[in-house]
Amino acid sequence: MTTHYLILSGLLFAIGAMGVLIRRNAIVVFMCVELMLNACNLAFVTFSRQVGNLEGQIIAFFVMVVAAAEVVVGLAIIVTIFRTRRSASVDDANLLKY
Amino acid sequence: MSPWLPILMAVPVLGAIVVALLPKGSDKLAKQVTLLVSLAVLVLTGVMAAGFKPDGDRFQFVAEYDWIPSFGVKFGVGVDGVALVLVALSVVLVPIVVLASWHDADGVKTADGTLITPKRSVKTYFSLLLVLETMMIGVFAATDIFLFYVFFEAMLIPMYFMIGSYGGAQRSYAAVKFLLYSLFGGLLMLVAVIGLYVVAGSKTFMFPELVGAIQDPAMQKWLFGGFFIAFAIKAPLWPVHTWLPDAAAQAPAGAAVLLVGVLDKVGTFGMLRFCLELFPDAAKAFTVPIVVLAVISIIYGAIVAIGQTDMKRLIAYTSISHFGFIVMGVFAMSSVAQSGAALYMVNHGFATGALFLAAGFLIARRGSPFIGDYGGVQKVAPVLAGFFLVAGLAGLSLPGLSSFVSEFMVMIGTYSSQAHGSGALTAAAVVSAVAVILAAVYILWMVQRTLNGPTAEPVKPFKDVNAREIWVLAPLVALIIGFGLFPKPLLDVINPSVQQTLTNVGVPTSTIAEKGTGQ
Amino acid sequence: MNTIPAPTIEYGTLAPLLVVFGAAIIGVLVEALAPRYLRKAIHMPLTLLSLAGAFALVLVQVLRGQVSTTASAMGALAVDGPSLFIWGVILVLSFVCVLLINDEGHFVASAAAVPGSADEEQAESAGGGHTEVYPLVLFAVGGMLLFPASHDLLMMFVALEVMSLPLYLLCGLARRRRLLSQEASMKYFLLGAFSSAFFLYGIAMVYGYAGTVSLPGVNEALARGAALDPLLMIGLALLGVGLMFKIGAAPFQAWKPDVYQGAPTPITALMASGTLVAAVGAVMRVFWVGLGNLDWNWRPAIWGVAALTMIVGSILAITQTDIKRMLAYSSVAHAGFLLVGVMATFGTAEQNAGSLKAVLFYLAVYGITTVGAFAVVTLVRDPGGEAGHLSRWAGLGKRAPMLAGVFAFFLLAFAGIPLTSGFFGKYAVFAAALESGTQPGDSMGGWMAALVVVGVVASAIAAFFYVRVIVLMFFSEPSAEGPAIAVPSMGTVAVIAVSLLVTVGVGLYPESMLGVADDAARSLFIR
Amino acid sequence: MESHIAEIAQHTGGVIGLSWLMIAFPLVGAFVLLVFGRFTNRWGHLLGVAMSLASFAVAVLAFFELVGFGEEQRRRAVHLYEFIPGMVDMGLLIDPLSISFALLITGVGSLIHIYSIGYMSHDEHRRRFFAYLNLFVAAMLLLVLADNYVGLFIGWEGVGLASYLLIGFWQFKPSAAVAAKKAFVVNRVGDFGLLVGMFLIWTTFGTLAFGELQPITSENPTTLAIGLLLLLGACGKSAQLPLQSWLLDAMEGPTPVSALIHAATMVTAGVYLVVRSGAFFFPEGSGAALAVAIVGAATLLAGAIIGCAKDDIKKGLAGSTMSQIGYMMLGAGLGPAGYAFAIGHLITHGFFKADLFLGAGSVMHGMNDEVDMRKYGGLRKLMPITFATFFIGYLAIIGFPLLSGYFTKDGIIETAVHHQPILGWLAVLGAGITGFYMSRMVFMTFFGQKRWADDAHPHESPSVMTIPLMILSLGALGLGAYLVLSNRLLLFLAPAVGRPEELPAFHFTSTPGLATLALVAVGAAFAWMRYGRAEVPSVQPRGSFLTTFARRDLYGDALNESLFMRPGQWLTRLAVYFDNRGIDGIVNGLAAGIGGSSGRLRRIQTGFARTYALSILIGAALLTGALLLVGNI
Repeated sequence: MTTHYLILSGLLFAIGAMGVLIRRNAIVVFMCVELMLNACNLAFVTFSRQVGNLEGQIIAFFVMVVAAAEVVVGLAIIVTIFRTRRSASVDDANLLKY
Repeated sequence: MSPWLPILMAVPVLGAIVVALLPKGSDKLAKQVTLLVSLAVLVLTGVMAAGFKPDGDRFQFVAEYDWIPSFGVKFGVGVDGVALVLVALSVVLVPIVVLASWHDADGVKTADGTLITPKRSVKTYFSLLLVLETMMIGVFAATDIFLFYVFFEAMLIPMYFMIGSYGGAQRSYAAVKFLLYSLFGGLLMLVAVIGLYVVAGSKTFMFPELVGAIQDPAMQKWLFGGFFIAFAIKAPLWPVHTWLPDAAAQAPAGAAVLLVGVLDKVGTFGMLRFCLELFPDAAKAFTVPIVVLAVISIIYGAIVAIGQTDMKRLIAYTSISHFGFIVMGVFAMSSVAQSGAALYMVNHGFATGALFLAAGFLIARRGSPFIGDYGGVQKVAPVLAGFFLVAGLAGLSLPGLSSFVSEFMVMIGTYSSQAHGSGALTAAAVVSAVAVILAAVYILWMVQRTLNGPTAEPVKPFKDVNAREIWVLAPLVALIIGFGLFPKPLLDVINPSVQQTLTNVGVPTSTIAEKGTGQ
Repeated sequence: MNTIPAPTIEYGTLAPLLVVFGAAIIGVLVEALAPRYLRKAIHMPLTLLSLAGAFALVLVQVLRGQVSTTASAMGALAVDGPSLFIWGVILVLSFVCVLLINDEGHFVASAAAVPGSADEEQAESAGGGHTEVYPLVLFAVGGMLLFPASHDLLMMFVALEVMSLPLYLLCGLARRRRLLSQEASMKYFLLGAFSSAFFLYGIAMVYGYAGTVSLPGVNEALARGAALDPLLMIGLALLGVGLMFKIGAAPFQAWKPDVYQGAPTPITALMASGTLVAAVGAVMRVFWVGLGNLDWNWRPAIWGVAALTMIVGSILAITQTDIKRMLAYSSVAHAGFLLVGVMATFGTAEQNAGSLKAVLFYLAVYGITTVGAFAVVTLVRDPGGEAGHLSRWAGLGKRAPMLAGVFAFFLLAFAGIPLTSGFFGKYAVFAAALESGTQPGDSMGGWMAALVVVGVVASAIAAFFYVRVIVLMFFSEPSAEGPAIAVPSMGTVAVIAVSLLVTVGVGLYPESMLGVADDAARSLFIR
Repeated sequence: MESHIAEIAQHTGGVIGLSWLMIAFPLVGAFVLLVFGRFTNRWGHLLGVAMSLASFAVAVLAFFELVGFGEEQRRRAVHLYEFIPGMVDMGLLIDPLSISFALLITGVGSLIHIYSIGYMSHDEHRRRFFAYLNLFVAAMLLLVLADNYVGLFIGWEGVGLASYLLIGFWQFKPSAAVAAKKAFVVNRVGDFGLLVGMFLIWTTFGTLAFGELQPITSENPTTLAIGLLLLLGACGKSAQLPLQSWLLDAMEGPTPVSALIHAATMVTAGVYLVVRSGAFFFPEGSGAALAVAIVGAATLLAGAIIGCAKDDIKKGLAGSTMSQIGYMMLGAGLGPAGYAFAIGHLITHGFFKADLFLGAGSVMHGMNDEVDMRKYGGLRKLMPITFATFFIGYLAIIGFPLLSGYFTKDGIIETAVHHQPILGWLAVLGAGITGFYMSRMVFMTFFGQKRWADDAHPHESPSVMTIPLMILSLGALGLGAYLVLSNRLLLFLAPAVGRPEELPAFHFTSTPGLATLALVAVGAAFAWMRYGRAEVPSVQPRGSFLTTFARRDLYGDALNESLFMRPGQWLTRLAVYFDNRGIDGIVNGLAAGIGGSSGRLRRIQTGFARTYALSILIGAALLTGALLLVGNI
């Protein structure tokens, strides 16, 4: 029953999105984004099963690679900003506004 | 294909480039070059106009070049009678304005030596002026509606800089207001221009080919609205007039002349040519509301003018009143009124030009635009006072001066118009005639407080006009009196194209005189 | 035993891409191997040459008339006329942006060093700046090329990331105002990642509906599928979120002002021009190619987005006090105008080509004007960096009349005043929109007209803030100690000159550019 | 064939063909004097006089040429040029009516020009004065000679302008500037009527040329409306009720101006208009004609009453002018029977009133420009010529038998009593009042004790001033008899204005005539008692309510002020306020509103990345919702 997987995927995606909105720590926020990506992966794999071709599964691999690249870039940025501000809270970075 | 109009348009812009490229410190040369170029354009226009055949084709000196084939846009120029006289008005005013503005960018000092405006870039001012001249010629000469639109909007920019950089204390407010008001109207017109192109489906913007292209009455009304609002703002018609007093009051006198004398005419010119001919059914349907607005403008502008304390604002409000007459004449659907309106456009340019410039000379001496700061100028500067008075009298349409003929034709044409029954238009003409009284009040009230009475202390050191100022005002006064007594040359040129317009609108025009039915 | 068929790669067609990516990889190697003092000397010509070369390769394809009519690289990429046009535009834009980047002083010496620390001083004194900027830019440009040319959604996602990731980093590399720069970087990154997750989830949904991620495949599935699956609708919406985020349409515009303000100005220029061009290209491809059979469903939604974007961008820009932030909002408004063009779809290919031409033309002229405007911004400086605050621009017209004049001209072009390129851009999309609205039986007719009117009102409001800057520059008295006007490098001069020439030239005679756009659009997107 | 108006014949040759020179001469004079300015200071006044005389010469020659034509040929049109193509051809109409006016204008005008040489000799702007006088003559001639309403109107406004310039000639006096403006503005109210009248004429008849309009015999609502509108115009120019208020203030101008413009010529333009339009819009017995007569009767009384209370000699004469023009209007409202008398009175009045005004000017000239009659007294011995000429004028105006005024005024009164008895008897009453106030003026000025200040040295004026006075008084003496007896003027004018069905015969002993004489005698006697025999206080006494009423010009100004000026000022203020705060307020408010919403909206951009993420999420939700919604429709 692929529906269950889809629901799980949706839940994961929603949890990730809520995490982005709620959490302050940049690392955690970033992890939540990764969670959303993984929710996508789950959906791809499920759909792949449902529609009966392998594309979805292949996409999942691509996504993983992209996610890894994103981690590299993301962590670099977060680390730099942490070094300057001594804080990893996304809310602290709000000089740019209005 | 006639090269005249492209040449006329090219000369000033080339002149502008030359002026802009002159080396630093050659201010005087810049002025001389500008004057020379503008005079050359005047002469060229004169030669061209001499070849105009009033009974010939509607559009003459036609030139058409492909410009943007992808959009179906042509560089199409040509003039009919109305356009020709307006082009002539523009090229006559430019050299006069050049002379009048001779020292405007140098830093203006009053008679007692206080600096009113600081020194600014002379070259920029005069090259803007020449660029503006090209655009003024272009906007009247364009037979391609897209080209018309391009000039219609692009004209705003040099004027914007002339007001904003060279104007009075509130100049940036006035300049921005002017620009945004006009731009807003222009953009609505852009939508209508596109709509016209799309709905007509003829893949061209050439005006003659678009006449009668839109048949659907509802669509006509929408498109008419787009054009009309733009022109009403430009003209300006009550209630979208409030930019004009600010802009005219803050602009240097020369720029104010071009603004009120020429740029605003584009609005009424556009109504006459585009609103009427492209959307005749809508124009007829909206005649009464528009004439009502025009009458409100006439009376309201006059009343508000009476209450002004600033000379230039006062003149601006009188223009609002006069534009009301022009709009009324355009929409009265009678050839007398329409000829009168077209003639009014020219005459108003001369009359208001003279008034603005004379006021400008006064202001340059005193450093204040406020009427209350003057008094008794007649005593110390009688010639200047005389010019001011004559210009004022032209402003109140004194018979014998040019504006009278046009105002008379507009009113009598409106009164006798057979369109819409005659009731509404007749009433409009009668109400508008009240303006002859109000005009006397606002002009003479200003004259009384500035020229007459005991000479005010700050006015005493005034010098009378110098040669340059005479050369500015005398030609205008000569034109005002000349066309006041002998308007035929203008009317002969205007009448055929007005007939054509009315034919396209579908108003029967047996003769210029719809002879009365008798009683 | 199944054999995997060897993929066919049309190297000739893909050559521009390959050149850019190849140069980027060489750039990385240079970073790794070349001594510090040599790096810039190698990077600069390498980058410029590769971009110029790629552009030449695009030209060759076009001039030889070899524009491919089928998808390349096993259906992953569509190097069709519009793609080539967009590529050409992006390559030119990035070339001039690189000239700006090349100017001294925009980039931090060591991004990792804490501002004001000994590390930073040391890095400063070592000189050279961050030379990895060049390969990063090349990667980003590669992504930009890939993005609008993607023929399937997976490719598009990958392209999106390839384009975005280097930009996230580049945003954080400003030499002055490091905190702002880093903040911009982080915000861009987090929000970009967030939105690309949406995009990806959208892809998943569409895949679930259509069983394929190939754009024509999706379209065919739409034609077949009778019932409108909620799955599809959600997928569509989420795809839209990702794309709208990239072009900065409301309500997904929030990142734009912050990022544009914080990023080093040459990078802002690149984002405002190249990224926007690429993203709009991708939007067109997704909506026209992938969802062409569903236009009755997405057009109302995009109508709302477009209207909101134009209004929000214009209104919010009015009260901005920072020049870059103002230009960011202006960019939001322009994204809205572009969406008006995106909505102008028709029944017939010929008419669609007209709309496509309009959008392509708009992209080209807007992009180049934008780069020019930002180039001017880089020249007006305070001791602490660029003089961002508008009050510092007061009286610039007296201090530096040429510069202020040029900038004023760019602003007028943004405002769409006739006789500038911007006017024709705006005209083109509005005309396309109105035309699409008058198709027989098109119930969007009145709506399209209304959208154009909204656009016109927004233009009028937008004109206000462009004009406000002109007022400041020309009609205000200069403050006592105004900003210094940096002596521009040859590169910057070239950038400004090229932008000005194009803006003026196209403003006077748009036909040449329109002709190119027309040729490009005529072949339409490969379906 | 009721009206007997002759057809107009085209005319090209002869002096009449050159009659445009009449207008051109003074116009050139004005042009030269104004344009060449200071260079003409030394001889400018001579040029002015010469131009006026040249014009007079042309008028005389044209007159004789016209008389040479048979009666039915005496309307000659001279086409000049096409003015408004298809609508108005500018041309001159030389007929008995217009040539009479032309002779009066150029004749009296020339005398006044000559007089002014002396009167203005000390004024540094004498040259400009002559320029304006010439301008006036040119405009006035255009007014009366034009063959269409538009030409008439141009002249009409031209004289208004000249009047404006001349009233305000001493513009450095605020009172003069105000008076000039007032005159112009009040006249414009009349012009409004004339303009709308022209609209109606054009719309109804399709022409504005006198020659193309057809005489009517019976009135219809349209012609009544036209008539009333033209009457409004006439009231403005001729200072008739209710537009009379400007004339008294107009005395701020130099005295020759008052004589020429505000007595002899310009103010009679209204009469000319009515008579000229008479056949078309004021047929005998019509409502329009009755309105004219009523206005005339009312004004003749009002003017006379005002004249009684004025101590300013010029204002007294101005009141008298109003009153006398009232008589002319009354005559003009009586149809062809009255026209000849109206015009006759107009001509004789031109002479004797000019005589009186110039006499007053001569007095003022000798009295340091003092105008208050209470500061005069006993001047007859010091200024014998002035006194003599003034006295002749006085006798003429009160209708002393056999002098000019006697014939012409009596003609009007008798015709009026015959046609409109009530109005006629009012005119008789007016004559009595005239007898009083004119006698009062003469007694206060020339009789009694001297009351002038010590620094005044009354002396006779130079001959350049007195000779015109003498010539004018000759006209005041005999012109009336010449014109009226044996209906000379009536028959002369007939081709232009038509003739009554029966020719009037002049009776020296008719009832109204005798009544008039009696009343005049009573008035004069009363004046003798109050001002001749009794001591005249040199300070104005308080006077009764009636005196105040008359001194305040019958509260005309107060009425205008409270009815028009103050509400007008309020309206203006209101409109300015509305424009600045209302319309511009909306515009600026809109701008401020957009700016304000921008200021508030930008607060949404909090700078927190998580808020931005929220906005993305909300956007995603909205987009999804929208698509699902659309998908389900």
